[in-house]
Amino acid sequence: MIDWKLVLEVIGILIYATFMGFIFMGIERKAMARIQRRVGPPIYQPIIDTLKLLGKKESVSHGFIYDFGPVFAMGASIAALLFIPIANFQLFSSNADLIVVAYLLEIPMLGIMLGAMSSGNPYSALGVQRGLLTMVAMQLPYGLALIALIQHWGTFKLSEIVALQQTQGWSILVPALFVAMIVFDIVFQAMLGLEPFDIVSAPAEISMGPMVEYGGKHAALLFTQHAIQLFAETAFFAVLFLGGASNLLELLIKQIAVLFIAIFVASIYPRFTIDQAAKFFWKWPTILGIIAVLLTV
Amino acid sequence: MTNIEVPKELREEAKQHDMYLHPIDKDTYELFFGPQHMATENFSIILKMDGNRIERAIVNPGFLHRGFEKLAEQRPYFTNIALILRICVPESDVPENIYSMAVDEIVGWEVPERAQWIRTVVLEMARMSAWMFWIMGFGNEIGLYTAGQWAAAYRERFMRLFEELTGGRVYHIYTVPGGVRRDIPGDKWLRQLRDTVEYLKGKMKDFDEILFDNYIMFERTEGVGVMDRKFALKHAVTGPNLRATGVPYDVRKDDPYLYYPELEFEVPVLKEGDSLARVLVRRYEMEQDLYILEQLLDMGPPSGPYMVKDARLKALPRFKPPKGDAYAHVESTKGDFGVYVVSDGTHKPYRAHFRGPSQSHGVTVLEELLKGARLADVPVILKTLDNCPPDIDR
Amino acid sequence: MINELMIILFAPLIAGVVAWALDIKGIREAIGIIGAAIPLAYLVKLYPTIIENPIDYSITVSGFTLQFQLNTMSWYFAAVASLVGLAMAFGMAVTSRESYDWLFALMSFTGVLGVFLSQDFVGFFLLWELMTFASFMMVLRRNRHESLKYFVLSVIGAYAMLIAIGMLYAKTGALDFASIRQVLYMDAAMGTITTRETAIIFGLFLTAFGVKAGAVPLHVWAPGAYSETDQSYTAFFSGALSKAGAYGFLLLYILMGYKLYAAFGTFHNHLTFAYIIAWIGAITVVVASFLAVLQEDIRKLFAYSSVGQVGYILLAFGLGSTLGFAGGLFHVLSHAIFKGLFWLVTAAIILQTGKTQFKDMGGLAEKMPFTFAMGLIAVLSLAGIPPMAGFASKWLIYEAAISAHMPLVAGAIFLGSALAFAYVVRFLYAVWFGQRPSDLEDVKEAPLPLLIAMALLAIPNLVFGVAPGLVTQYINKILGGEVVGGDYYKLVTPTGTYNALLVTIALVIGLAIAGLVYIYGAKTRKIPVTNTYQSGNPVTEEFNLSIRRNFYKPLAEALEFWLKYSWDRFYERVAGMAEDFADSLRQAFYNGNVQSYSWYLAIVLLILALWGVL
Amino acid sequence: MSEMKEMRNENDGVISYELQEFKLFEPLFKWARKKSLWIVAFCTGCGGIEMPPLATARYDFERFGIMPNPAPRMGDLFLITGYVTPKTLKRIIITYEMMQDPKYILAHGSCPINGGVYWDSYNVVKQLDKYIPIDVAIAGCMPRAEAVMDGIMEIMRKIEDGTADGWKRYRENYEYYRKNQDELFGEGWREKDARRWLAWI
Amino acid sequence: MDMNEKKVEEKVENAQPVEETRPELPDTKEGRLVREIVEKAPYAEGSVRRERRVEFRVPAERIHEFLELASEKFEMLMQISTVDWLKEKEFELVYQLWSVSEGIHAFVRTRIPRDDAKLPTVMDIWPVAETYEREAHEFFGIIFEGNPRLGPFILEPREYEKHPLRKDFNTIGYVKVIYGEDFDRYDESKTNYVI
Repeated sequence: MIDWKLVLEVIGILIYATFMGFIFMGIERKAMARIQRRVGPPIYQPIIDTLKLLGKKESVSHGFIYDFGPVFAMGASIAALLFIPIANFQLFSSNADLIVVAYLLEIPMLGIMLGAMSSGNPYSALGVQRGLLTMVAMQLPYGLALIALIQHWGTFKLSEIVALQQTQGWSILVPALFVAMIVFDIVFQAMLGLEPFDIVSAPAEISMGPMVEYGGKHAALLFTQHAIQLFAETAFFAVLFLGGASNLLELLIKQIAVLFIAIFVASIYPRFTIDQAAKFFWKWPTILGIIAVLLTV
Repeated sequence: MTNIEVPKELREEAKQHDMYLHPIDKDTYELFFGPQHMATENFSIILKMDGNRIERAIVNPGFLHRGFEKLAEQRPYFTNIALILRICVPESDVPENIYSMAVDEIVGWEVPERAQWIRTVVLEMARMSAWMFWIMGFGNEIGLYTAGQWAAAYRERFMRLFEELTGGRVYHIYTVPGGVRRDIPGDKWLRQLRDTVEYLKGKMKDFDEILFDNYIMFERTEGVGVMDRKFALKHAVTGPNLRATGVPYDVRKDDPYLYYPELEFEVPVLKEGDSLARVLVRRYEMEQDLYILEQLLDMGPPSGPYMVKDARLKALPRFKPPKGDAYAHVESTKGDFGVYVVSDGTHKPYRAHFRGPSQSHGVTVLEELLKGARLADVPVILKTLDNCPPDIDR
Repeated sequence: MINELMIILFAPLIAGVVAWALDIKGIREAIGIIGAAIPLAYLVKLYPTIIENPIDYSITVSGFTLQFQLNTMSWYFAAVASLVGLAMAFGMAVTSRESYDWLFALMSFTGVLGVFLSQDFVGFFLLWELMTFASFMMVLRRNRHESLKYFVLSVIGAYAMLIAIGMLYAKTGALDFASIRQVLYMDAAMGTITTRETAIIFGLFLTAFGVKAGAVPLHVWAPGAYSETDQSYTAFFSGALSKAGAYGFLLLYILMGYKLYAAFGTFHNHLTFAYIIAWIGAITVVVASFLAVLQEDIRKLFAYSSVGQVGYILLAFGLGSTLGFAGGLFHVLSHAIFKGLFWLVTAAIILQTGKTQFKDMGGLAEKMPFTFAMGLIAVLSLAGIPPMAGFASKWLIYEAAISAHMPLVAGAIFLGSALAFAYVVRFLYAVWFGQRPSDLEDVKEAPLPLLIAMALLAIPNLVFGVAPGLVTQYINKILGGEVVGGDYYKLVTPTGTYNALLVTIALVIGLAIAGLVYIYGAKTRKIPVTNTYQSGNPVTEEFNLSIRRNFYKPLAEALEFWLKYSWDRFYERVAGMAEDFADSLRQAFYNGNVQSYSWYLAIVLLILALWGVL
Repeated sequence: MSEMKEMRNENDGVISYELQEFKLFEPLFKWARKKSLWIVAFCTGCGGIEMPPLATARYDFERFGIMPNPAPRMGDLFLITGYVTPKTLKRIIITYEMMQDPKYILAHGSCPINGGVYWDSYNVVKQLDKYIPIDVAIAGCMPRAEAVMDGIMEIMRKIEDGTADGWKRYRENYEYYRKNQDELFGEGWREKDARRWLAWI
Repeated sequence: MDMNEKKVEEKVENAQPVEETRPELPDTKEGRLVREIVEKAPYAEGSVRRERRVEFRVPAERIHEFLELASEKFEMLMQISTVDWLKEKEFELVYQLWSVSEGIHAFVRTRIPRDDAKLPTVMDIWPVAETYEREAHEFFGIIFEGNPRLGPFILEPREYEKHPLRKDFNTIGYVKVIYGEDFDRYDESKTNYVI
């Protein structure tokens, strides 16, 4: 009855994704450090950080939701990962399509927000406000980019999108989808919480925003969640625009390429304020998105 | 004008500390901004917020108060140098210099040419390293860490030069009344300084590309924290902040000291008065400072002693200047930095009163500019005013 | 023998009248609940029957024959309405203080059921008006101004409908749906009714149903009316009454679809008239959601949210594809259950705290844990978190919109759903979390009937979320075809799949893994809000540490330009102008001078005479 | 006033909680703690000026996993950068108590040790160790960046052999520290200090 | 802050008679400026110290009037320095003015008795004076009438009440009381402090 092969695949991919996600975080820090002409931390540093946070001997809480938030966020990230076709491992991806995955990738945000809000700290609340407004702002261009993609390939299923790309060439080779890719890439900065859209954490303004109250194991959970999310999002990008991958190595190369673009953009731009970000998202990315969408109707 | 009228009874009660005041005004909330915060140094602002807009800001300084002025009254004149330079950490040469200049004036010393030249070089180097520090602070606060990291690394070049010249990285204890403590290490040092200046000149282009021409930097600063000329004068705004409102006031030009009368340089002035203007004025000043350093190096150090010849300098702890008082000020990167020294003829100053530029920038001006600003503007305003909390606290 | 349909239809009304007449505390509540439960019970009982064939019933009243039919579609709508109605009755058992409320609430229940069951325009219109009247009376009790707004717009809608019905009757000579449909179908080919007349009829119906559904720009009554009534009743008002408008749009398709297609043709491969409906829906979604985000009153927030969610339904119907209908119909259900739940939660909050403004609330999660849990379910469902009913329906609408090649409309859904995220989180933050004002220290959990009502609506949210196939398979029956495939847990459309059970399992797996990590960590201890990061400063509870007002001020600033324009203000200006005009008319003409009246008469006669001559 | 009392109790009981003992993975966590010291971003004195060089190209402490972080809950290492005034010390204590065990304090410069140049100042705390436990102190004014690095290395070494036990000392001798704090600031200083602002906002 | 409430008692005998003999003013821009101002304000006593430094002595009760007049020429108030002349039992307040247009620094000196240190605020002329006055109030206990924010500013309430920059404030003694005695620094003979 139980499909043991699938179970093994799920466990394997989860471990791989978590590990690689941490490595991606390490790459991010290392690459930033190199751009800043520093040596930078070892590439496995995020793993150490997470272990240390988990190894804190005390822990504080503001009630059930505060504990539930990070757990929920990480759970949703794992769930989202299971529905993305990771290279030749399809996992559950035939059971849910792009819209479901896009939604599942947004839930962790809600989890973090829930927990952050329940602490009652004004800095967290400001972070929540900014996080949600960033989401509101980016959702329109994000949606348009996805719509353009779906319209072009005529299917919602990620596995089919990958298959079509492997026969007909990558999405970015299609002019309209290239435009969509640019839009998606701008939105991607916001999804990863990097400059110029790291408005949510903004250390100099609101001291990490939603993360400010988290410590110890809660923060460890959120770091793990971030790692999985990072892996899932880069994989999502690769699947949507870079033709997916036939094996993990190919996927890894594509993911790292995506990551590097994000890092390069992040290291040369300062941060927007939240209203500027909203106005920005509703201007150029939206116009580009509409162009992409109209080109693919 | 900040007009925070709190009913007297309420203040009395607050002083008694045993009242129960429930937040009556639920429209706003309180945000404690600093001191344990990345944007402020050890400095606190209490913000009364409405959404993301600031309705009222109350500055709470004093975290760095060490009673310098009291301590200076308890120490001999020359020992004080080692103390008062700690007022302004990023530019520790400025307090040394003004204090020495004031004492020079009280005693009536004519500082030797060479010492003046060295003092000018040191001040300009301090300015340049403070600019690098400012770029770092500003970059970090608007989220552009790369520029900040680069700038902090370039600052290290000056730190190394300072170390060679004075023996200290941050606190130099170098300029003393009557001259400087040591001579220049040698021509090699001058060559290194010239190399550094050349190097930084090339690097200014990098900063232009990444920071000063950055579209988002413009977005963040344009129209934020605007003050006009009249406001600036009434609030004793000095330095680049004043020049950004259209007043070409620079102590180096208007009240020249040391070697500055012999130097050619421009005073950049913009008239918008917003954060962007303040940023750009600073940008132009960096160029001017490099140019000044270049000129100084071209002139070369004048020959002669680096310290006045005076019998009183034999026994420094018992050094007694005549009765009198003097006010000396220099142009620091943050503005007009002054000191008022009163001597009653004993070996300790009777009073040394420092005037840091942030005393005006960091309290009334900040409170005014923050009214109606967004929370995200707070670090921008703080950093474009170049607020330095120890100036206020001392 | 009394037909089941009549029992379904009139049981609430009779119960309401009895409750009103008896007016004994305790008994009137019991009667009301029983009256509200009867329709649901009968509908459940009749379910096997109507699957096979519809039940018809007709009565003749003074020459008019009123026809009622319980077919698959009306059963669906009626069942949704009855479910919310029952929850409403439970809720009203504690929130309502007077028998007046019972009378009109149950009267409007009857009206709604009647609208869904009617098969001719006489009954439809009468019961529509009954529903409007009863709900108007509910609002009138609380707030005169808002009720007036509602009344004026309803009257406009009613007149529009009356004229449209009249025109249809004039053209087709029939009032029952079946014959109208037949005639219009024939007429589509012949074209005796001109395009202009069709357009007028269409426009009038659009106005009539748009008012009830609260489509932009006719939504202005909704925020006021939804918030200025008993909140338990609003669960029904927004959950079921607004569906009457949506039902009306569906009726347009059934009756006039082919004719409209013939008259207007297509626009970029879309039915033109449907395209209009879709865009009305899309605009409603975006505008109402933006406004909901910026509200400071809990009732206003959900009122605008209701408007926006009904916009989704219109949008789905406007797509014109069967998938769109499926999505819209599913959303009728899910909106009814999650928004009904929201309003009941609101009712509980308002009942227990007596506050409606967000700035007066906070930190209630500890005081009302069950209500909070219910509120959380509603939030998850509305925000479209899989696996909740709200997600399944939204997912269908997404699929439909994108595969119908209406990209900009689909973009509106994306924006709308992000906005929905934003406003529900605002609700969560302001009401449940943060600092608790000291006057809310002794708030208690909501009373039992209200909790039952909430549970009644919360369970379907979960059940239909995990097993959306239950609904879609029934919708397939309504639409007469395999529109949405799959089984109970899995939805399959031609282009996409959504396996709710698997998503649930994946989430559970994820939560389990995260939970294990959590449990491995150090034991937590609870700390108060004063022991949080305040930049190192000591604080006490006396400080206000929650953002109570203007939470989304940055958004308001980004939208500054658009927020200058308001339909509400526009109407008020129009009303003011009308008033001024009327005033000047009164002053000019009705000046009390008999001589001038005779002059008017003479002029009118002259004009009539000339008209006759020319 | 009930919540007032609650709060006071909470602050009093700031150390009366259970500590988690990780049996199996303790060595791993110990290693991780050593390799990942996050500094609470609190520039308490003039030593803060040496933080940027430490974080940037010249010294780059991120090589060792050290990173400034504004959130005290995530912090491990509290760098007391220089002299401490009573006004700052209040904030230091609040922030320190907010950090989660295990946590370490590195006192930077002469001033926290004995007052340094400010030994006769009325507003500088003379011996910080009386108020909060210090793990490693670096002498000098201003200590060079290398000295700070050395101090951090010392902390790492102490974490490894388990002698960086300031947080344990704080728990065990809480009465002593509390007494000293109250002597310096007066009883109930948290509320008093907080309420100073009530009239102004 | 409660000192605000104290009534101001103007003491007529404190008003110093206007000096008859004035030192000669040089014919430089500084001299011309001083002459111009002194002509308008005969109660003040002006002199030129050196290039770009001028000095005025003004009786305390007319200080506001004088500064209002001076603010036309001197746009900026750089600082209000207070010197505590313990022997004379007086506070000397030095208003440091700077004229941007002329490039001249002016000391405006006034003296007030230590035991009744009150002055009108100049916030209405230079809003920035608020800070300076708060500071002077905090460290010396001078009351500036009309400044609403006098009170603990930089210091904590305990030190604020002591006004630590007054000459009669014993720092070492205070430090010993507050922070304990074990920090003392004596030289070998235990007689002198080592600084």
